[in-house]
Amino acid sequence: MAPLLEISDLRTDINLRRSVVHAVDGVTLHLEAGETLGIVGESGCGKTMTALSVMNLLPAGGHIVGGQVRLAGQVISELDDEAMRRVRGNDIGMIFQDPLTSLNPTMTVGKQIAEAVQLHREVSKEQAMDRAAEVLDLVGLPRSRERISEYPHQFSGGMRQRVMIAMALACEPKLLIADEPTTALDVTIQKQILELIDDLRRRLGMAVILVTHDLGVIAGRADRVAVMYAGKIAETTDTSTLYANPRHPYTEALFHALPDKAAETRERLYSIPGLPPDLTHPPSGCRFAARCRYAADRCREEEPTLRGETAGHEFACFFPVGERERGGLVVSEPGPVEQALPPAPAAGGAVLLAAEHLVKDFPVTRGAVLQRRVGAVSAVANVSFEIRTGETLGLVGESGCGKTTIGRLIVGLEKPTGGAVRFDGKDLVGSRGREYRRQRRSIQYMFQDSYASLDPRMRAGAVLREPLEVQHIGSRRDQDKRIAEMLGHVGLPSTAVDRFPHEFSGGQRQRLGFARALMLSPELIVADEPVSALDVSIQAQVLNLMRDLQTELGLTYLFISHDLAVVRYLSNAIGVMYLGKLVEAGPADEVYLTPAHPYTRGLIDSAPVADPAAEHAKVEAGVRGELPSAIHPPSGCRFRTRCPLAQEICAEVEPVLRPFSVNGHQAACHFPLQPPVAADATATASAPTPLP
Amino acid sequence: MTGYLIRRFGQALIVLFFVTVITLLLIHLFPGGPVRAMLGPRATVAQVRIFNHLYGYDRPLYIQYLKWIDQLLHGNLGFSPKLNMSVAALIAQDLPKTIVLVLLGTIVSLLFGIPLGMYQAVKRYTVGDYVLTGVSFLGYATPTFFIALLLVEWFAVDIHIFPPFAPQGSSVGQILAQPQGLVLPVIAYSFVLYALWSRYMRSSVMDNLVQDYVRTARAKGASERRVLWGHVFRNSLISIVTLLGLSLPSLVAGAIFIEVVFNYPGMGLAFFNAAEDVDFQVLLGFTVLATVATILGNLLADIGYAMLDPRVRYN
Amino acid sequence: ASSTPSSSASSGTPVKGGTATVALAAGITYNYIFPFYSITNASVYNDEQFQFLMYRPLYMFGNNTNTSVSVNYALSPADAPVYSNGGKTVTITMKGWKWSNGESVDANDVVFFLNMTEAEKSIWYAYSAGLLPDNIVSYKATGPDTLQINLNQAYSSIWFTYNQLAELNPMPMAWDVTSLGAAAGSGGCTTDTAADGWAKCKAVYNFLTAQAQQASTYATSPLWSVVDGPWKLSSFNTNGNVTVVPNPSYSGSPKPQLDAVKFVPFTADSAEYTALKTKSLDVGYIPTQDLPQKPTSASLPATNPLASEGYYLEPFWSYGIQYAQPNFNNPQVGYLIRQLYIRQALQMSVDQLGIIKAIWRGYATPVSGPAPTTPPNQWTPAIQNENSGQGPYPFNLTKAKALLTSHGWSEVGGVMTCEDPSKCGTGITKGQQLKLTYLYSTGVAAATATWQAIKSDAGQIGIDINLVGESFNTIIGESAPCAPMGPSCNVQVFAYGGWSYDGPGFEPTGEPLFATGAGSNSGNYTNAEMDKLINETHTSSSLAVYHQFATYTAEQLPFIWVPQPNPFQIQAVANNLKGVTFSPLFTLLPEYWYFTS
Amino acid sequence: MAMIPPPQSGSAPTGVGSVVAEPAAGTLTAVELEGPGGSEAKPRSLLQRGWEVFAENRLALASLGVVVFMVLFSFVGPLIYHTNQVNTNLDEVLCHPSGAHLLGCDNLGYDVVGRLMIGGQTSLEVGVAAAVVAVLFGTIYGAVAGFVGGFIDSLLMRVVDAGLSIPYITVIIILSVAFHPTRLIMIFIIASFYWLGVSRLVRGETLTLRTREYVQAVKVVGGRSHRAILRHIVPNAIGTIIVQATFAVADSILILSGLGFLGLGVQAPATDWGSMLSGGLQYLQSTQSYWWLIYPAGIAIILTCIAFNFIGDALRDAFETRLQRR
Ligand SMILES: Nc1ncnc2c1ncn2[C@@H]1O[C@H](COP(=O)(O)OP(=O)(O)OP(=O)(O)O)[C@@H](O)[C@H]1O
Ligand SMILES: Nc1ncnc2c1ncn2[C@@H]1O[C@H](COP(=O)(O)OP(=O)(O)OP(=O)(O)O)[C@@H](O)[C@H]1O
Ligand SMILES: [Mg+2]
Ligand SMILES: [Mg+2]
Repeated sequence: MAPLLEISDLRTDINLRRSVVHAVDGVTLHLEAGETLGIVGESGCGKTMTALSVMNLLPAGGHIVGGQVRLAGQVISELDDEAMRRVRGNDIGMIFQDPLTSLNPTMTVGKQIAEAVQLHREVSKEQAMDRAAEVLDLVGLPRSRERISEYPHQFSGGMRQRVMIAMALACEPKLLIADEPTTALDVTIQKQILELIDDLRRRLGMAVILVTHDLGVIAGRADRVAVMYAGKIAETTDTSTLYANPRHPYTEALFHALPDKAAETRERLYSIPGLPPDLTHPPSGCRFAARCRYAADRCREEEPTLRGETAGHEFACFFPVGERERGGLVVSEPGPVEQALPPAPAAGGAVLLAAEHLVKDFPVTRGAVLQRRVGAVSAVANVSFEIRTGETLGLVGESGCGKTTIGRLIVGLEKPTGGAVRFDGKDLVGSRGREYRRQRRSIQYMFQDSYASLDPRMRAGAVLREPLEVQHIGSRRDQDKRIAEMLGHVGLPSTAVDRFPHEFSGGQRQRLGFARALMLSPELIVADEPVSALDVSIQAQVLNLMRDLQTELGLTYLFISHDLAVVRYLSNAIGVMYLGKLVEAGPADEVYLTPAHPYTRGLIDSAPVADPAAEHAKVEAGVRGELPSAIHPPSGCRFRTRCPLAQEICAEVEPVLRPFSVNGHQAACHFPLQPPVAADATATASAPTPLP
Repeated sequence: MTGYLIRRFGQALIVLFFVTVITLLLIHLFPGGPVRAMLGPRATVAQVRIFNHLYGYDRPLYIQYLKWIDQLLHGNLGFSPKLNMSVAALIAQDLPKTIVLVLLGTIVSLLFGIPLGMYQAVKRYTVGDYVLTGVSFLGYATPTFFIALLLVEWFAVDIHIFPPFAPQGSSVGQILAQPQGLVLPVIAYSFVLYALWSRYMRSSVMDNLVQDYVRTARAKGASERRVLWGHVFRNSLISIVTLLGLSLPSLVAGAIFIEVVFNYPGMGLAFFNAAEDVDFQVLLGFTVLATVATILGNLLADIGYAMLDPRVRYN
Repeated sequence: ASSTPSSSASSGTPVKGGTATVALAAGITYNYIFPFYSITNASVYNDEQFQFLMYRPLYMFGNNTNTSVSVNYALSPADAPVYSNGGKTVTITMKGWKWSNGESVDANDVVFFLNMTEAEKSIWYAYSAGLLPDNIVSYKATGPDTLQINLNQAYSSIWFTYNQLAELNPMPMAWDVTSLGAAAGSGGCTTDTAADGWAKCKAVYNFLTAQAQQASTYATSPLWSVVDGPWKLSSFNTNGNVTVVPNPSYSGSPKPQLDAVKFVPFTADSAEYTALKTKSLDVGYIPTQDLPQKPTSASLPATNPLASEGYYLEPFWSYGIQYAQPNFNNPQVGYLIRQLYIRQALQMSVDQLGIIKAIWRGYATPVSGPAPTTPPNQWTPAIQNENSGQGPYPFNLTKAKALLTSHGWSEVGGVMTCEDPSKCGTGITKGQQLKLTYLYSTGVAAATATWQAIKSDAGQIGIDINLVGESFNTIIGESAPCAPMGPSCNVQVFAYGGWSYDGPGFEPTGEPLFATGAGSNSGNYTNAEMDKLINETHTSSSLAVYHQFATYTAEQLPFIWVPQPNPFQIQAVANNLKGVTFSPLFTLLPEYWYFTS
Repeated sequence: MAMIPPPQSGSAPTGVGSVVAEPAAGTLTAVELEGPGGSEAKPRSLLQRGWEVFAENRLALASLGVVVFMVLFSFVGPLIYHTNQVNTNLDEVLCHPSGAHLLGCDNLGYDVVGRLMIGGQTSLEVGVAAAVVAVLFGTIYGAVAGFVGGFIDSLLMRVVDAGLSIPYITVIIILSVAFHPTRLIMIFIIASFYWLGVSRLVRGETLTLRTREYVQAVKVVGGRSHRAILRHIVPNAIGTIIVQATFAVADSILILSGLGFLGLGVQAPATDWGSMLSGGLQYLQSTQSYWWLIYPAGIAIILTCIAFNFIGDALRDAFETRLQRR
């Protein structure tokens, strides 16, 4: 029997005004009914275009130039528009990355779902609406009957994605294509959505193509995986084989770039140098050759074909890595050679920065004439912590829990509503004028969005010169020297001074941002999600760089991220935030391995791990529900609304931080997952909480 | 929604205050006295003095302002000695006719501008698009009065299809009773507007067509037609509605030219005559009224916007 | 009587009825109905073309057969006034006409009006200190149809009839009320006296004025429907759309033939002309720019541009003068202007004939003094007809320049500069340049062009004219008499247009323009001899006395004369509409009009 | 001053070296730098790139040609084509086009071509100057309102709202009746309302730019607000402002012509295209055709305004795509 979906030698071009992007270049894939296929790869390698080619929904200028797509035996890539329309939404459903922009903002969700039904089924309006409510029930949307008349903006991000799924499933397609369905969502929600898709797949018996850049996401979900690189399939096999024994150097490199495994060893991460090639002029030979550490001359001359040594495991490489999978004979290939890093600096420096009972409320105002204050967003509520010289404190938590706000309070971009920030013993909040500006030098900020944080009209040189100019440091020549030096530090070529931000890649821009932060020789750097927008390979470059320069320059970091693995990899200590509160803090490993707070536990469980076995081992874990509004935070313990252990007291009494080890591990919970150590002299509830 | 309206209303009051101050100041910029201009060349000094006193122009500016505001608050928009009627009566007589013109013109221009703008967006960079782009730029760049007069020359003088001037009459009924007389004024009036709408619609539709939700609709299997009319249309309309509200003052301005060229007995014509005659009270009254209308129009546009855009409705 | 194109139209059989649609001049609308009005509502159109149709003045001027400027007793409700007592007493006999409500048009109606002038003279448009009613000692109705007026001195019978009695307008007793529906005469104004300070008349005036200020009610008001003229109002709106229909009980003759006359307003000449071209009008004017050149000898163009549209042409003469009014009291140029030789030089640099030919295409006549020269009339003194109507100072740049140089001026950098102050004259300093700023009224293209041509010619002999255009009304706003060399005298030369002798004051005497302190003497001209001559025109009925005044004025140049558009309009009349002529005094007489089949 | 120790020469510091280590060090830029500028020695400046985008638009180039032509025609033309535009010539009133007068004469005997030149001077000067004044003032006003924020912002913007809700034509009519319309006053009058829209736009732009991270980055390194405004906000808003100014020129020319039609334009003997056009339109229905009084001026206005509109459109494209990779 033919597979459900068969893509053979698919080639898709996108015509630009002056050039042609060969976005998909000879992709062959197949998918059985009921099966989940994961497609992974770096940004720009053609995943989305492959998916859209199947749907024949290519952007303007895009068209299939070769190959075939067959659905249940029928060639759908050659159907005319009318016929293809009957396939879309009916035989194949699709969901997209950003659920907010992917829904029509001016149409009720009910109508949008009903539309899908009406397009393919001879039904009345009422019947279509009934069906809409039914599928909304199916995707776990409470009170679906009432909510069908609401608009997308009235839903939270996770709920919107559920609506998208409902829409895609309204006609019970045989195939669901999910293009990065969870990339825009929090890990906690991500887990819920992935589980939902999985569950529906099983219940409806459909096949799923799950497109993602995150190896963790597919580890527990996909039956088979295709790794894409530069418009081609680099390697494809079943999930467990791939994770256990990647054969393509690219796949291997992706694994090595993940901080998950290195978190314990704190080894240097492997980073793939350079960038994926420009698909307007794809290189000849193996497309990965330029970035491959094993590449030989042959790789640059001849193009490897996708072939397998065993059935079901194919890869396009002349010099595969990993172990040969034949008759138990394992041929060892040289593994990655990585220098071991010096272990994370030992704790014990003096306290460099202390946040004391920080509070930040953002007023919510109404009225354009006289701004009335009608409430406040409690973004940060009484948070205290310390960072010692040379250490890294990682802050994690769901989106909107106040991480960024803390960072901004520390660098002085926001004034706290209450509390103090002490730097080297001196109060930062109270200082003014020259003193303030001098202090500014010691704490610098690295922004999340490397693009938005660089003035598009300034060349890199000017960007780096600006801090020196502002602080009146050095002559122009001194400044030039220092700029060149700093570019060397962050690994940018000296010719970069003349380039504009848009002429850099994402990783390079982040390095530039880092260089700017370093220009004033700060002692503390607040890095707000510096790697969140980057591909794993680039992420590894930046993480490595941050660690290298920390040892080299004796920097102290406040590292903010929503990715626990990254935080754990980089930090000595971790603080977990929930809705403006610090709910747990302590040495990185202790917090990660033996969390005391149910929220921390939930976060850890939600984070996908690039290990199929570990993923399958997780059962019914994660955090339920969604983050409540910060304008009216829940009384007592703010987490209680989502906590599996919550009892009445949680609503009445706000838990305080209690010590859970002598190393400074603390958590604020009435029903911790492990018993607290007796309150002794090491920690008192009132004093600023010392961290290791 | 009501809270929002109340807030907008508060804003409007403040705006109105500024408007009254600005207009009064503007009008006092006139050289010589208003009375002298009103009385004409035969007036003697004594007569000027008498009338200055009669109309209170000999009092300090702020007193005049307060008096005027007091009048306004009592619904008294003043009296036109040139026309021998109260400004309110004048407005009651002429405003409805202008509204007819503006409405007809706007509707006609929207009827053409919206679909053609959509057509252009869908068929962008084709010959049809270029031709229509040319037409709309012509609409932008040609002085209204020039278009109007050429229309008269072509359609009224050269080939007698339409009358050269607008219907005359005191009431809307009389105006509407002569629809053939409305053709040329309405065409001339809608041309510029057409250019505006079609241009905006084109770019708005183009923006919307690349939105993710359009891709979603296509992924559902919706036809291009459905995508366009069922999804893109309404979202694109939102920007047009805002624009409609914002362009109210220029709608009124456009009407002045049309009314002057076609002798259309509306408010614009009355305003123009008042300016020529230095008929202060009419100028003041009309400006305030036009402002109120604009503010109301903006408010209506906001409501329309809210109706179209649920994101605003529920805030 | 007009010649070529008009008479060439074939005459058909007169038919009764039909509606004649008449174009109002661009920018003109009728706006006031009450014949006793304040200066705010004074307009020749309102008066002579609108109110006169319904409310006949005591004495009508103008006629339908020739262009003469004289009183028309046949169309008036009273017989010619009889002057007695050496010119100190006037007796007026009413003809016994009836108002449309049955009241008779009698002496009391005139007393009613006179009482009102007593009560509200400061408001009355025609009032000027010393003139009516100040020059009346007493008046009374000596019988139902006779009124006797005693004057404070002997006046010229021409002047008193043409310029004083012409302002009176009988008013029906139905208007002597203070509320709508009140009994006729209940207002008590007709019997009011100075004893109560004319309180009753003031009340009646206030009531009637308040009524008249509701223009939208004109056609429906029970007050204004009481008429003694041949027409009554059937519809009125402030945009200028006005329709009148015959008054069936009109006592005079001829009686109206038409069913209605409909007046249509226009904002611009071109729109009016379009209406003519599209046959939307029965009577309208052809804008100058659309007329072919006029031969000097004829009063109409050689070809009729609207012949194919079915119109014949009629000239519409105007009885007036055009000028620039230099300000004798302006601190910058007052001393220059006070020199007669400079005024003469200015006058000689105005190429009236050239301007008439090129800019007005022949549709204008030169102006040379206070009396209009066209249409020919008895008032024009011989001096004004000199030099083809240019008067004593015809266009001559050489002479003008010589005049200046002989007075100590010489051209420096293209501008005449005073080199010898002793010759230049009082108040003129050495080095002063002959520069003048003309404030001219914009709106009429040919008028604007005229000022430019004048500027251009003057520039050639070193007189630097700076033109500043403003709307007519704005200039009027600035044209108040002012103290010598005072700061409020900041306008140097007013060039807003001119004056037409179309009431009050059909005799072109100089009291409103040239008398010291006169209301329209914006240039503050003052001359004792002039004042004396003007006064004599009021007291002596001799034409020679008038000519003396006119000659002196033409010589003295209180104003700089510029061409008067004349015939100021060429009217196009539908071929099937007959009996249409236009009086230079603006009175419109549609009761003579009739359609032919 | 605490300087960071320079990297040890010779041996690359542990991490840094390997991060940038490329297969071949020499090709580093080629591989690392994306975009077409990647392989060039010196990247193209923003101006260059903007110009490229602009120049790709043929219509915009043609429009630029039209504008250049109009400017040359109006300002250089009189040096080549001599006419008397000072003295009226009553002998040549309304003369027909001929060798001596290429487009005939007007109602005062002025040569129409020469008149178009001086009319063009007025129209272009007033158009450009009014646009510049309005845009400058509007920019300052809007930037201040946007940057200061709070109550002052509210107050300033209510004034703008008020101005915007008075139909502009009424303001213009009143002002031009009140003043003698000279060039300078026309500029002032047109600018007096046009700045309102500009200020609103610039305020909006400032509000968004104010929250940009790169503006905040200035604060982090200790810079003060004036630096943020001058170095970051203004340069980044300049695109919007220039585009706005371009449209403003077209609008101003049109408004000027409208005023000419209402008889409120510049004073004779000075003239502008609008006054010429409306003067000519008086002859629209003459039995004899005086087309040269009407169409040349009309076409000049339309062409110039279309050209400025096209240029504005193309400039907007150029500025908006400045950030995109091309
Ligand atoms: N609309 C478009 N026009 C031109 N080129 C495009 C367009 N969309 C994508 N491309 C190009 O096509 C190639 C493949 O893009 P695609 O979106 O499929 O990548 P992806 O693997 O989905 O990446 P990501 O993880 O960023 O979504 C890239 O080189 C991209 O630059
Ligand atoms: N300027 C502001 N005005 C009002 N509310 C704000 C402001 N900045 C942040 N908030 C609110 O404060 C809360 C915390 O925001 P913050 O940006 O610190 O969260 P975060 O943890 O960094 O989230 P993310 O992962 O999405 O970056 C959120 O509810 C946010 O909406
Ligand atoms: Mg993608
Ligand atoms: Mg954040």
